[in-house]
Amino acid sequence: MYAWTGNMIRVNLSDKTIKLEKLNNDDMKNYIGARGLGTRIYTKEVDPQIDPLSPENKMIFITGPLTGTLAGSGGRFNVVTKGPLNGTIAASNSGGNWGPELKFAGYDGIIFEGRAEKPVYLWINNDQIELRDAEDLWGKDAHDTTDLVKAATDEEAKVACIGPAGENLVKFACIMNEYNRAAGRSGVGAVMGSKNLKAVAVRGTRGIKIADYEGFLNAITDTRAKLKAHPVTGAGLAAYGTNVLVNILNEHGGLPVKNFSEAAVYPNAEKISGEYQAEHNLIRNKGCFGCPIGCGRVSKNKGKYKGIGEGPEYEATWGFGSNLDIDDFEAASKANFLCNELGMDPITLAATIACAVEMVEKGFIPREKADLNWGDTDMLVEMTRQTAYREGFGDELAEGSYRLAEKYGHPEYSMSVKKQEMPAYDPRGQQGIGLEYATSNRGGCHVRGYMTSPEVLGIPEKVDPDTTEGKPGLLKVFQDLTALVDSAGICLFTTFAIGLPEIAEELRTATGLNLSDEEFLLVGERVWNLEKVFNLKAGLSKKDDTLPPRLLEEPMKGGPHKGNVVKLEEMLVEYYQVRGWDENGVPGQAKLNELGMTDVAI
Amino acid sequence: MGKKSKRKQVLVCCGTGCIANGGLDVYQAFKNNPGGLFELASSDDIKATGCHGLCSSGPFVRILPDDITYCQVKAGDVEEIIEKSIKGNELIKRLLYRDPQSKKRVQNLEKVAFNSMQLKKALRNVGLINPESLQDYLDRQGYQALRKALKMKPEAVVQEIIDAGLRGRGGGGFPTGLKWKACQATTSTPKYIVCNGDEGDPGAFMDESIMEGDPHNILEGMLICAYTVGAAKGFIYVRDEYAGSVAALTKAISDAREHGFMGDNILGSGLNFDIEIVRGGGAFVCGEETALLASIEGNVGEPWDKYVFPTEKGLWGQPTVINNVETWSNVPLILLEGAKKFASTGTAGSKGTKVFSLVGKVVNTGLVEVPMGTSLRDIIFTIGGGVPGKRKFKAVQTGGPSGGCIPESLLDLKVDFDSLGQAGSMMGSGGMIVMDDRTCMVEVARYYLQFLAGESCGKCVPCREGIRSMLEILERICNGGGCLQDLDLLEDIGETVKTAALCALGRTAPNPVLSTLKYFRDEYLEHIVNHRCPAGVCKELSEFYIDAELCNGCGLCAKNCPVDAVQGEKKQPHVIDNSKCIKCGECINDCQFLAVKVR
Amino acid sequence: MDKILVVQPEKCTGCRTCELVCSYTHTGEINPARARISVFSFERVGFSTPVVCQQCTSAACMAVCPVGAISRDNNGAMVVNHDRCLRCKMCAIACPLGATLYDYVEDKMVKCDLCGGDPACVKLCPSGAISYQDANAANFTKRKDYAARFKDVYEEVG
Amino acid sequence: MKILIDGIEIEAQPGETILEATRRTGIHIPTLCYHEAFGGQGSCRFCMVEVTKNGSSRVVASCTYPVNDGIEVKTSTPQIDKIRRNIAMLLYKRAPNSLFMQTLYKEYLCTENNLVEDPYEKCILCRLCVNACAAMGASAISTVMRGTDKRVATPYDDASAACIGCAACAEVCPTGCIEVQEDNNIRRIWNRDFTMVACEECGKNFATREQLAYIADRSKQEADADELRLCTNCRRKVLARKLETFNG
Amino acid sequence: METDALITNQSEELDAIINKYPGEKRYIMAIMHDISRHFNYLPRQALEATAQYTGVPFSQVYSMATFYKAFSLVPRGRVHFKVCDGTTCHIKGSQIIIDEICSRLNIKPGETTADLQFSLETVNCIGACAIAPALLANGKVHPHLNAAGIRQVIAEYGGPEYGKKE
Repeated sequence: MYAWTGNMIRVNLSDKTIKLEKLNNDDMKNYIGARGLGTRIYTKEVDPQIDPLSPENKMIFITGPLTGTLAGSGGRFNVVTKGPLNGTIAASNSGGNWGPELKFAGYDGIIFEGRAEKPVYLWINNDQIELRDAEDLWGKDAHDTTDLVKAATDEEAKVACIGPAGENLVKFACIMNEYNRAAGRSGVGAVMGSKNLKAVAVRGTRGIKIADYEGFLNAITDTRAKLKAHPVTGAGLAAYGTNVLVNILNEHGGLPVKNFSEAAVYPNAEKISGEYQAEHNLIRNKGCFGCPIGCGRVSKNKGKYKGIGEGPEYEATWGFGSNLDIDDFEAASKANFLCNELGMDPITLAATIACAVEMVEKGFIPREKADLNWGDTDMLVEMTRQTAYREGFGDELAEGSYRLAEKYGHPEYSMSVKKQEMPAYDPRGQQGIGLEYATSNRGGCHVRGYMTSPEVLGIPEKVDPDTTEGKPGLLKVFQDLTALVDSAGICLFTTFAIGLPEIAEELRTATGLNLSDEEFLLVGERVWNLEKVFNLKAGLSKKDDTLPPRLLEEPMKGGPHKGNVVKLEEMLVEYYQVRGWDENGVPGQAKLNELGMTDVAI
Repeated sequence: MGKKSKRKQVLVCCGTGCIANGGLDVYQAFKNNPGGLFELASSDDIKATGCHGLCSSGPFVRILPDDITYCQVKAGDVEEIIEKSIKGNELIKRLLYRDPQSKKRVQNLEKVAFNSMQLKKALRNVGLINPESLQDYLDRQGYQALRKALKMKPEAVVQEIIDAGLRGRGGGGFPTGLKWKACQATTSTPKYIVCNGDEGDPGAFMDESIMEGDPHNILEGMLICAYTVGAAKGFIYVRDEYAGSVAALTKAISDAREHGFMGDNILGSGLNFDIEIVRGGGAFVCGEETALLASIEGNVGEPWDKYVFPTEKGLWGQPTVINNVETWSNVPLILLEGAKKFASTGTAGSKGTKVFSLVGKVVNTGLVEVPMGTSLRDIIFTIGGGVPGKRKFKAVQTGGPSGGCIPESLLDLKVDFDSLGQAGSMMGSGGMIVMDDRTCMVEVARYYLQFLAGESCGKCVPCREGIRSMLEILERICNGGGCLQDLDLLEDIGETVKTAALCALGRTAPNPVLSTLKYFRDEYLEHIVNHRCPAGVCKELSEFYIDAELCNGCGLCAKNCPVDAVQGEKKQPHVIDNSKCIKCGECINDCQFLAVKVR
Repeated sequence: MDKILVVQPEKCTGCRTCELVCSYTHTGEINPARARISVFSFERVGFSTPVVCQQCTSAACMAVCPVGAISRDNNGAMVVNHDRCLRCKMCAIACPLGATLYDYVEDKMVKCDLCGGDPACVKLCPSGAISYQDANAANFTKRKDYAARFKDVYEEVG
Repeated sequence: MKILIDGIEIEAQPGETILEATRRTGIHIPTLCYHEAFGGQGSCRFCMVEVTKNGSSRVVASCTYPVNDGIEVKTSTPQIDKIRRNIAMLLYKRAPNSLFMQTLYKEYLCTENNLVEDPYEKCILCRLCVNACAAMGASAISTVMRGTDKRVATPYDDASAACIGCAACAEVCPTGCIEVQEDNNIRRIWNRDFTMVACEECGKNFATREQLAYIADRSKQEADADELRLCTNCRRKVLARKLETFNG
Repeated sequence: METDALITNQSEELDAIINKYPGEKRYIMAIMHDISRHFNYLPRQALEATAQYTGVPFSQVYSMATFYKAFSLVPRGRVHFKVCDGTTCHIKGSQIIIDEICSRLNIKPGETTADLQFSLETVNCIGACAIAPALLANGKVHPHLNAAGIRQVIAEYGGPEYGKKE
């Protein structure tokens, strides 16, 4: 077995049994790994109708074949489950060192089932796998938990865990690994919390075998050279992290302000930009496992919100910044540090607070309930804390913007798609990303086919952001390729510099799978369809492939894209066609069979 | 020869065999009574000498110049001897040797068959001189060879040894002169001379007799070599069991030093050489020269591969000439009589004489020295007098534990280095053990393997594990548990040990097995197939009975049976109670009528 | 003149590419536990650095080896002769930098061998934290400093 | 000088053995007691080869036979193969409990026979342990007795004062017959208990006090040097941590 | 086992024996011979002293002491029987002698009776082949033995009471 280990661990938390299983060869070939293979295993085993926080739900931590290898930025793993935030299929992706360590221990993934009676954590030390009592860890934040678990197991162990947010079933709690890396979206941390699983610690000292030694060495050398040479991955991201986008999107007129209610141009953008951070707060760059890009920021706050931490990423900077009309970088940074410690998704948290502020301002939420104002930094920090612990108004924020807005009668103020909050790109400034948000299998999300790349950054080539022409077709390719990248176990950011040929070559040489580039891309399409089928069975339909009315109806108030709305409907029809689905966005059995998914029934 | 004295001299044999039979008591009896010996001016004329050879009839007292030899003398006989044969000229008939062939009493032992076929070269002084007396040695041309050599060029001396065709008497048969020449050719110094006196073969004691009986001869041989190769230091490695040899050599070295034959500037020649005695620790393997060298160095006596000869890298990695006792004792003679004369004796490939210790089931046991090429038959039957009693000759074992058993069909073999090797045996150091039909050849092989199992140094795998395995098989056969496949396995392992073992001990270890398998396979088959030991040795496979037809009821067996298993009335056929019998074989050995048989 | 590996911790992003490529090129598999270079990350303070053999001028590993299995090669690297090595592990215990290691898979002692003069870690290090430089006077001093610094540091703590 | 090995002409240096010369060529001569650190012992006889010089052939141990000009070496002949097979068989019979010998027994196609096997024995007496111990300067073990009784032991089978507990003997042992037990902070080897020194940083036992003394002596470090108080891993880690403080 | 600590004056005797030789490796065997002669065996303390004196590892000295048959690591009996089991003696019945001593004294070759009165050892050849089978009792040769003869020898050295079988 090359690149893969071929082994899965199945842990039943209810009866505390631990079993080893072999991966299915056909599934490995058809779905590769991580997001794809995880979804394949998950959808075979779980009824789409179940309650995500019930013991019937399962969660799969799973790596890809390139995870832990020398492939550029090959350190990713996915957590696949049904997300509690919106009930869609969730495949939450994380970098860091945890995934590779699991591979080094000799496993591609772990399937968790049931629910532990009392808090436990799983300890994997090569062959030795055991569930241990975690009652003393319960209530500890993610950083302290990580320290304590390392001390109790092995200093070299890598720890994935939940913070208080996960324990308290915050709908957008994430799973932290190695302190500051997160499987951030869809609320996978709450699933872990619902299972009384506090942490998973891994220590592995076994190697990963590669099929074609020389070929792989050439492939990764080539990839890494391209990553180094590219202006985004080799220079921009290295110099300013993802925050390099603040000024770019602001200039583009796509940086949402005040819950998407104003022109997507933020006057004080410069103060929350990557350039600002580099000048004032950056300690050093941080790379995930095997990553030549090193977009991670080790950042230091000196003022009121003193402290050292990682981030914020562009999306968090936007969420805690322009979207709340906050131009204090250190405040945004502080909220982000807290998210890391408490284990929450800053995009959903920030968007939920923004939604709440707007609704308070508009009087839909009484001020006595929450005295929220734009630009209030202390409020931000306090709300962040309260949400994780479900204290006060935080308990309502913990349910996410959609449930909050719905509760107060105006779900249209939730800037979410399929109940998951959209990130930092106003679709009225990019028609493609509008379609991307609307069709994403997990709701509002920028990493399910990053249309910003062609529409704003001009990668691989510049397309007009305001036109809808060709967008469905382009998006499909982006979506499929992203699914392949996520399934391979490498970071999506590599695709700024490399494309299908490079990824396919890394996969071929590492695994020995003799597939053409196109066949690998087909893997992505299979994954996309599989996710879609799950969502349909979970009760979602065409009506969920949409955007908040504000984006469809309220023209952009200013900036380069002034007057625009998202012309979703026309794109959607074409998109379904491009996908080979029917007019309701349902893939027929014929389409599935064409993709070789004969054993997946619609 | 030494100066003739009209005074009477008494030579009392104090070789090991004779001492065991009371030789020292006899000697003391003479010494205690010197006043009574009016014709003996000093007690120097009563000599305790080395071995006279015919050990089976010792202790000997030889009176010179009349040359009367008395046999089996007891201390109580001494006074009578003094009275009759020293003071007077009367022979005491009952003490004279009775020739087994002619059944006649003989006065001069040199004339009996045992001695007449012998040619004493290495043993030329043994038994004739007092080993403790340097003067005795000098009287018999002692150190003349050294003086002669010192006047020659070293190369010429070596050439003389080469021309003489002397081959190593320790077993290997390597040409001695070539060994010296190789050492002479090396430039590395210091160089060492070693005498191998670790005579470990059971059943061999010729080196002991030379060391005890003529120690200066060895020293002189080593001195000559030291001169030729340029060595300043020598070692004599002696079995610790040979206390007499150590004493004789120690005295000889000390005397030699005192008289300028050893030490610095020997005989004014500029040669510096001294010898140290190293007592062995009781390890047969130390007879193997590299093991011996290791032992001298203060190590466990394990051999090393001799792909580089000791003449190049020996003791402490320095050039070393190592020869055995008998070889050294031949050296002075070669210088004295010349290479040509020396080489006139022997066969084409083996020159000179060889000393054998002729023992076992033979009438005349003792040391014999015969020209190379003498037939086994002559040695065993003419010199040795054949097998005693009415027993039948079965085999002769030569070469010690690593040698082989030669059957009757090969008795006419002319004994030299090459012929014995071809017969599957070897010269070894010269042990020659005669076996009769009361000897079980399977058990003999087992015995040797058991000996070697304990004596192997244990370093190399073929020897250590091969011997262990072969012994295991042989024990099984002797206990009646053997199978036919065992014979193939024995041969298979034996071949490997023979080719792959590290040293000569190991490589020759299978010889007793392979040679008995070759010549006495029927005995193996008898043990395996019929579960019977024809010789009545293997207890599990033997049952004794008395043939009533042959038994005349003498009662000797019943008397000697240690467990009273033989019963019967006088003059009536006896019977053996097998429930009591411990199968010691005493009855068979006792019975003169061959009435006791093995079923 | 010999070249040596110079580490600049301030440039390290903690990505461990050096560990990966080191294990891959030396063992044929990807396994940081078998790399001869180690990256240590202190996540709480956001610091990471590679630690690797400095090919000391007077090397403890070589001094303690009972069978002379460690020697300096043409590139100035201290290398282990595996056929000669007894695996007594004294070199590992002796190295003050902890840079001589035991490979439990192949059952042998391993250490940085400078890849025979073309260090793979340097080639793939994305941030330039590891460089292979001429052991010119400056670097030479650095190398000594490195060891000396470590020594001092210990005294500080001790 | 030139020598011919299995028909291939190779250059050999005076003073080296056939085995040493052959190892450079990639031609494999199997060995059991050979170790480069100690040179040829000539004891296992597994490395025997056939050497032909001036027309006459003999079987020699390649680990001790010094090359000389013009020799022709065959590393495998029916005779050689038989020797190896029998050695594998004999050693297996001696030490059937070692996986090493079990493997070799099969590899050399040894045929079954009824020789007795000691089910507990693992040692093949290759003596690499004794050589290793001597190389360490301890010489705590040696061969004792001789012949078929020979074995490796400490004097009187007692705990040896000379032993430093380094376990080099066990490491170099091909059959894994030397027991090293580690319980808590005690390492037990050759009937002697060593208290392990724990790393001051992580608390893991990493060496015996005697090993540290050995190192201090050979590397001219202070016996209580700070480095010697930490395990290998923690030395790196502490170094890394300290580099941070230098960094800023 | 042996009683290890030599009493003080024996310790001095030991020093005297060892100091006769230069402190070099090659004299170990000579020293051991002398020690053996003096103490009738090789006491552990003596071996340790020899190792120290010659600068040779104790294990190697011990190795030699166990390799060479001339030495015993345990005290030998008052009467030390060495039965020759050389070839000649063997084919002439030495095994009978050995068996007889074993059963009479209830010891095996290499052993000593519990009261330290008798030791039995077999030796390879004492050079007395002509008078085989033979036995050395404290150095004295007893020739031409058989089963009856050995019983007499045992008795001669005061041994009838030892394990006599009826």
